[in-house]
Amino acid sequence: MAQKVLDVKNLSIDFDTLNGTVKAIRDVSFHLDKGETLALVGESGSGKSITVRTIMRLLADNETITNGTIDFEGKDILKESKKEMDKIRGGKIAMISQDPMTSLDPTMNIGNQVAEPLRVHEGMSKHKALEQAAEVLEEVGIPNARERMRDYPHQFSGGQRQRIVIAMAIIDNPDVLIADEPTTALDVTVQAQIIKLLKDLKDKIGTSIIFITHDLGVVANIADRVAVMYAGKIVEYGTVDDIFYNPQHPYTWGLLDSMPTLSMNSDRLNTIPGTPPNLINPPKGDAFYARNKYALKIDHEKQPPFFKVSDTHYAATWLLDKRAPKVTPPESIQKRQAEFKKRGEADHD
Amino acid sequence: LVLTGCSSGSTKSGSKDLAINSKDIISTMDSSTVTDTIGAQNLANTMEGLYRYSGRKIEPGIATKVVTPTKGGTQYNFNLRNAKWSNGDPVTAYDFVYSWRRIVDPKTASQYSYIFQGVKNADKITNGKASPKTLGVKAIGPHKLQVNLSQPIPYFNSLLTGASYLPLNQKVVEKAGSKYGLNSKEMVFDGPFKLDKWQVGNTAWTESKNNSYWNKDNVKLNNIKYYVVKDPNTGLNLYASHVIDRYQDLSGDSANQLKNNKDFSTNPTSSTYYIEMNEKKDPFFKNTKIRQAIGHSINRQLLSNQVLGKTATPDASVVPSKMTWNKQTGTDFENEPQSKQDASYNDYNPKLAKQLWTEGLKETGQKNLNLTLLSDDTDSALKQSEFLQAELQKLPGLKVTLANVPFKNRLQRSTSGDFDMVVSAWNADFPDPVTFLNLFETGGAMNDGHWSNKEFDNQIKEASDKNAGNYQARWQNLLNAQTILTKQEGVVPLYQLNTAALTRNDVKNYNMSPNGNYDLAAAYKK
Amino acid sequence: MAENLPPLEDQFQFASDDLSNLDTESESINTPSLTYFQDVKRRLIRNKVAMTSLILLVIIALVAIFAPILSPHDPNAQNVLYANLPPKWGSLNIPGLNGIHEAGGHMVNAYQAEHVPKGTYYIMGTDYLGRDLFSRILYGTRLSLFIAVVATAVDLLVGVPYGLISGWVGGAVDTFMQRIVEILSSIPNLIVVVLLLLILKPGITSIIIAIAFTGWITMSRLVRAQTFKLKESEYVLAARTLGESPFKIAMKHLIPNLSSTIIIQTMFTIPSAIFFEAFLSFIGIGIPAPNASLGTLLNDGQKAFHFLPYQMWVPAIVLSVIMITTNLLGDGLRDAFDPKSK
Amino acid sequence: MTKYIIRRIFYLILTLFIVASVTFFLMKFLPGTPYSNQAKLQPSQIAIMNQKYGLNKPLWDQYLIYMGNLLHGNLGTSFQFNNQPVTQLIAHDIGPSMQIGTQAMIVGSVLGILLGAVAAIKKNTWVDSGATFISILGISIPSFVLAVLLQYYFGYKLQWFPVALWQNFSSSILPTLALAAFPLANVARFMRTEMVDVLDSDYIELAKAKGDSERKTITHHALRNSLIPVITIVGPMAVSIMTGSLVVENIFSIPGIGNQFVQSILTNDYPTIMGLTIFYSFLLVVIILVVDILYGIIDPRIRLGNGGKE
Amino acid sequence: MTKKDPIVSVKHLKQYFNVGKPDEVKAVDDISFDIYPGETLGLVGESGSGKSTTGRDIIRLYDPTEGEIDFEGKNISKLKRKQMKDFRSQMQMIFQDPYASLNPRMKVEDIIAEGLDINHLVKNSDERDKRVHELLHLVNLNEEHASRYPYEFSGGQRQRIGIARALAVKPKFIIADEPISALDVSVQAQVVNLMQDIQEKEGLTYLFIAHDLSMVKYISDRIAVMYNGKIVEMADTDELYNHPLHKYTQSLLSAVPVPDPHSEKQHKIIKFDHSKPFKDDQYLQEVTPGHWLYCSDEEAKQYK
Ligand SMILES: Nc1ncnc2c1ncn2[C@@H]1O[C@H](COP(=O)(O)OP(=O)(O)OP(=O)(O)O)[C@@H](O)[C@H]1O
Ligand SMILES: Nc1ncnc2c1ncn2[C@@H]1O[C@H](COP(=O)(O)OP(=O)(O)OP(=O)(O)O)[C@@H](O)[C@H]1O
Ligand SMILES: [Mg+2]
Ligand SMILES: [Mg+2]
Repeated sequence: MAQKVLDVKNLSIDFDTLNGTVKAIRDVSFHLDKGETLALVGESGSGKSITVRTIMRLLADNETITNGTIDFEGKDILKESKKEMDKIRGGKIAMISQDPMTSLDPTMNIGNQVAEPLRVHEGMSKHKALEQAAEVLEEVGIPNARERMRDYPHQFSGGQRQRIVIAMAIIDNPDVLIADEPTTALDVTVQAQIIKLLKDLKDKIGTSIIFITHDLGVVANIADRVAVMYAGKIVEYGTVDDIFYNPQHPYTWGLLDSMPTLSMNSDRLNTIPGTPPNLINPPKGDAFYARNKYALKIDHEKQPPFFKVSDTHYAATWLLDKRAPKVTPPESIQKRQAEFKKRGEADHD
Repeated sequence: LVLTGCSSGSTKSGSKDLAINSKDIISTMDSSTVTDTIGAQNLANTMEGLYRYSGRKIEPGIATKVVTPTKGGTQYNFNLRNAKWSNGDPVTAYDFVYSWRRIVDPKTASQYSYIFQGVKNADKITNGKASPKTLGVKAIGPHKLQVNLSQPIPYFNSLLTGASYLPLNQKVVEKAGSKYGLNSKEMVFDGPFKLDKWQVGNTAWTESKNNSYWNKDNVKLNNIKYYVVKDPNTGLNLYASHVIDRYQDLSGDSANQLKNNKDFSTNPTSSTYYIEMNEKKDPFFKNTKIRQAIGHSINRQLLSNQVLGKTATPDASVVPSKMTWNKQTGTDFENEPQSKQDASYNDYNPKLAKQLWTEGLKETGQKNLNLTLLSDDTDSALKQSEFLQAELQKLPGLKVTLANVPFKNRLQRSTSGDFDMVVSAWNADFPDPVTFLNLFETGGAMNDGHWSNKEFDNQIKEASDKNAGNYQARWQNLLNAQTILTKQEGVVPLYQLNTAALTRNDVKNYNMSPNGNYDLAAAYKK
Repeated sequence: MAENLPPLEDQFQFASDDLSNLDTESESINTPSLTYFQDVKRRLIRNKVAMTSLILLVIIALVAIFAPILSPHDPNAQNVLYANLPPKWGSLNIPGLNGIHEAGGHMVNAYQAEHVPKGTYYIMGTDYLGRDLFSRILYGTRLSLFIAVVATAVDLLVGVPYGLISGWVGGAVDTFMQRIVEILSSIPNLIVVVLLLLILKPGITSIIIAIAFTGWITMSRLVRAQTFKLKESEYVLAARTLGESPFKIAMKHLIPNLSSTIIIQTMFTIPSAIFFEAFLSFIGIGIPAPNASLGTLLNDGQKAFHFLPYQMWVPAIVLSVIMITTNLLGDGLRDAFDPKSK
Repeated sequence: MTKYIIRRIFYLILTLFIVASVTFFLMKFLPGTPYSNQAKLQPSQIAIMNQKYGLNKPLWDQYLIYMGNLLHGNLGTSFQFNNQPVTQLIAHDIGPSMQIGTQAMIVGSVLGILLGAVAAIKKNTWVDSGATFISILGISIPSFVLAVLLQYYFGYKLQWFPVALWQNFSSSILPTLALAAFPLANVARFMRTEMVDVLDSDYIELAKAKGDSERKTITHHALRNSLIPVITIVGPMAVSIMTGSLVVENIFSIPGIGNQFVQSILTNDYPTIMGLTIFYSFLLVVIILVVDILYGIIDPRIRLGNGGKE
Repeated sequence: MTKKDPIVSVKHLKQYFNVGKPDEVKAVDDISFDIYPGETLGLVGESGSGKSTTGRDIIRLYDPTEGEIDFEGKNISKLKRKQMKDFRSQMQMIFQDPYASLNPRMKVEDIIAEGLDINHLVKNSDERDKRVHELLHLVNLNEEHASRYPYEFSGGQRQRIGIARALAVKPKFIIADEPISALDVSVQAQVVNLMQDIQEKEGLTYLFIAHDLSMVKYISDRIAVMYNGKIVEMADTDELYNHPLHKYTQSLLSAVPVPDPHSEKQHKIIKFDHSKPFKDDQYLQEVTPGHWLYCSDEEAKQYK
């Protein structure tokens, strides 16, 4: 079995707000294997960013971790000292954030920004760090990197800035790379380049990646495994094939369904009706209950546990309970399954 | 505030250094153009003219003795002693001639050139009608100086103690050109002290003992340190912290609080304050009753003692006391029975004041008056204005608006007639009542209220020509003039100014001369 | 936990056939419909600190407005014999408020020393002319508050529109307007003031005009900078596509979003104006005596600080209280204008 | 960039030209003459004076002469202080004013920045409230009151610093503090607002994610970015503080320009007023230019962006 | 779809910024196209290619540097502010950023009613309320939302408010500038469905600007591809997807990720050479009926 680099267990996070306590993350557990890419998908506000930021220990002022552990290299990140944490951040765990336009310090030239992790973590001399920064910048595809090191962020295009952010993240060969919607602000051609870049990097330095995105196309491309989040919980996780071809949770169905594809040709998009629940008073039962066409009465009362679908695939929905009525997934999902099966059989042949 | 006690400050008893405050900076040390008391004081410290005051007495300076005039009081012949400038040059009669010609020369534009009025041709020269060379002063060799007057000037000796009559070293002055008097490097001194490293604008300066001074053996201090202090709190704090030995610009408030302190003293100055009423702008002021009403409506006692905290002495006439004493009887001009009688014209009598006022208004056909009272903008002037405003407004139908402006501005407005009433002050140019009285001659340059009285003019005129040589007759002329001025309320006298000072008890002999300067050559520390 | 549940079979029924179980509850609200400004008011009222400040300020303002009724003495009535009496609160024997102060190194009962009749006392003492300091403070506060109001009005009526126009129109107009500002601010205030006061008489009108000349410049600068940012914002663009007139855009979109900038700057304008007036009085061109403002009282008090510290402390404290309350109210207002704060 | 600076310098000269012209003509509206005691001067003396100062020429000629002299850096001669060239006058008195002004600005800005930064970092804690309180006090206590208090307590009572007078560096401490209060308060409030925004930004988060310690994040990234808007308010404030505060200078007996300025205006000393105004304006426009260039140095977007902000 | 007179006709539109300065940008460089009543024209292209600028020019947020914009046959490119009043209510815009496009200090009802007030479309406050409620319902919100502030809404809800605001004035033509790119997938679908429903109901015409080609494909009748300030290709949706002619279009289409792991694993992206995108003799011309391509005459012959 693959080696776990990161193991998040029973993570719960609250936010203190003027309106009450937002229970943003509720008992989230997952792990990351060495060299794999885990995609986190889910509704906006479902807690994806909070989860990964907690791995980086980047906490908001009003944030409290009420429960859980995050094991990294056998130690609980949440219990590390500040100093230790500074060492981990940017060194062993690095992050790429969503908006390339605002993620770079506008007043510092990019050479210094990219070199900073080396200076901090390796205590490298400025000269040497810059030298290496130039190499990495070239690696991520900044043309004339050496000359452009002295330029400032605003002199680069969005795609280039995102590459710079990536260069900064990988310069110290991190064990874990966290990418929070790294391509959302980019156009498709640039997005494709960035994804390719990340994949190449993964192959080269063997980094494990947590990748957050809304774009299921990107997930399909980059992910080895996928975790689907909804309202502060993971509702389903499995390999990318599990999730795309054999999804079990109605939310996953909805998610997959609402995405138009270039090949699809229906009149209307499918949507998930309603809005996510208010996390100040999260529902007692399944948080998806109110929006779920297939909701069972028990969903209202009791949170579903994870049901095992296969060794790699788990889903938290009462529909998987033996006692539940048999439900046929929506047509489009069935189509996917069928296609997958066909392909699988074809592979067998 | 505990003013004595710890002496952690910089001034020590028994030292020969004296540190005192100055109200303002020295704006020039050029004796020809100096106009203010600060410049005058510092010139007195560093320069020596023909005479100097020692106490009340005029003593010879560069002149070998105090001269009695000849030719009916119009010619003075001085013998000069062997004195030296601080650069070693001898002080000669030529230096006096040069200096005096310079001051009357219109090119110098000296505001004090008028003080030479009476010296032969002075007026003509200043008016550009004669060459400065024609001035009635002549060097007969380096050590003999002859002065010719166009008419006798009874107080000429005391004039000679003033800054305008100081000698100037022509070489030095001409070398410095227009910058003369603006820094000590380009100056020479023949007085008890000399300025060190001073430049105009400095807010602190030191005068050290002048070893070239002819009478240096009688100078007891080594250094005088001046610090410009404008804020009264600061002055007190500096005094209490022993940074200065004397703080001589106590405000009325502080004086009031400190009046029982053993370091406290007051000293009358030859300055009086009075209200001028603009008869030109406001013809109703020509009415004597209206002026008298004002004179009677002010409680001078309260003003001097409470509002000004004893930095003033009530005075009912414009001539200050302790300035002139009758040569023969020794009686203070202000203590003459006639002067004392004059005071009654200014009794505080609100009832009478109201009555006179109402009558005056009726006579002039006025009903309600809204007048501005112009005055300086210093703290004490402000307080005093507010007090006067309240007093005057007790007169029925009178509303007083205050205009407190800076000194120079006040002078300007006074001169241009831009006021209804103005609190003016006069400081003796020389210790003689006439310096106050002739201000109010018809057409007098400083007669801003344009009060005019023939009888008064006559008395002044007699004093300066017919009786110029007759001491007693002149004395009487002056007394009469004062009586007319006071009775008629040509101006409304208010008070004579005192300085209120804190002086450390080891400072001795720190005395003011009748010309308004302190005689620091005589001061010392025990 | 399972024990508490009803029979399981029931539980594993569909909750509904279609989407009728859609819970719209989370979208419903029960707040009453109020306008934005009503909301601002409501939020302000909920802010205790701001409300306390507001109440204090209103009290101060009322007291100032009704100074003629409330002041125990005529503020300009002199009683020179009772000059410089320290505060005394009736027969209370609290140090500092019992009419006893230090003079010449001793504690002196000033009231006794001056033979003030038994029933007469001044709760804030008297000044150098024996005028009741309390009454003068009341009147002075009135004047200073008035000047503060004027300065604020100038800021709001000149500074804000100027900055808005300059920022909104941009281009050559902006360059031109900024040059004017540059020149105006390059001429020392004092010169402008003196020149003005030479034409006008010292007094409130002149002070107002003096403030009007230069008081608004900082505000206009800040507003301009913000306007540059806001005018590119999408909601302003949206308003433009709807055909909203620039004036309405300014009123509806820019000003509410500029409010925090405006409020913060106003908080600076108020004390500056009060001190500006004090400075003018100091150099003799402000409020003519015997009228007082907090600034002039402070200035007079400062001079007597050595012996009569109360003469400075009293106006200083009043001024500080006004300042602190306006600032706290300002902070409260800023929050109240922001719908996000609750 | 060079082009930008050249254009700015052109504007600077234009502004100065306008200011000089405006003041020149305004000055002529001042009633009265510069000779305080005219009554004592004879007409011949006045004529000579007028000639000496060129006051007998037509206004337009006077203007041209003045502007001509100005080009040569000649500000004329003071009326009030006999024969003193205005340049020398300013040179003599500006030193102390500049010194305490600069010190006050440095102290005020540095402490203000620190206070504001700390308040922002500890947002919504008692530290923040304390900082707010200090800055409110800073703007609500005028410098002259502060000066009196500082002098009394730290000068006289505790004897930590000289009571007054201008003698050595320690003499400048109390006046510096008295003047620093206002910029301190002002800067602190601006700084706090900015810093709160900056600390919320993505790049700060990313800096932390890079492993920068909290201190480094703040010193390397947050401070610099928060400073940009603060600089704009510091510039003009510096000018007004450096050109002297009459009251504080009086209280501490500092030979500064503040007194000079007021005096010159009140005594119709045209050349001095003109000189000081031009000097002040010059300082102001130069400081604004410096601020803008500084702006560019701190914020590269402006330096290299659209040729400078307008 | 029958060819009618275009509702919007853009002719040789140019929009340059900072003209004459070293940083001159030719954001839109001589583009022409028509939009027909009732259709949805999708506008795609790389970031910075001038899509938003085109939209803003049409709705006259900018003054075009050159060229003509006809709206219902009337040239509106030179109108002054006052004259634009009439057409303001006929043309509307939906903005990209649901957070930045709503004034945070206005209530939803006031945001929606802004256009009503400006154009005096309602007589009194009752009518105003009624209309606001109608519009809220139209975008699947309810009356209770009227008195809330934008920050209280999720991104999708905000975007719907933005749509309601645009619809309030009953426009005929709506420019939607990336109305969904800031939303998450399920919400995107809601908004797109909503836009389509309304289009049917009200007979609207859309100019739909977006990055997301799958969504554009889904919603658009025709698609125009922009690159570097120019339209490089324009055709009916299916035609464009099935037969992309321009290298850039091909590259763009190939870069769209497919939510299917298997096909994604084999995903090949066609590279586009950005160094020399245009030649002098190229221009936008109709190579096959309805299919426009930026090319030279010779190249055009190949396709005919
Ligand atoms: N500082 C905070 N205070 C209060 N609530 C917060 C705070 N930060 C996040 N939340 C809440 O936590 C929840 C999770 O937020 P998070 O940013 O992790 O969502 P997300 O899944 O990353 O969404 P998106 O896809 O939009 O980025 C949200 O409901 C958000 O409102
Ligand atoms: N006001 C402006 N001043 C100067 N340049 C501008 C301005 N507005 C846009 N630009 C420039 O014009 C070009 C086109 O911008 P536009 O916003 O139209 O692109 P876009 O295709 O909408 O891009 P995106 O997909 O990122 O929204 C860009 O290079 C942009 O930097
Ligand atoms: Mg997120
Ligand atoms: Mg765009």
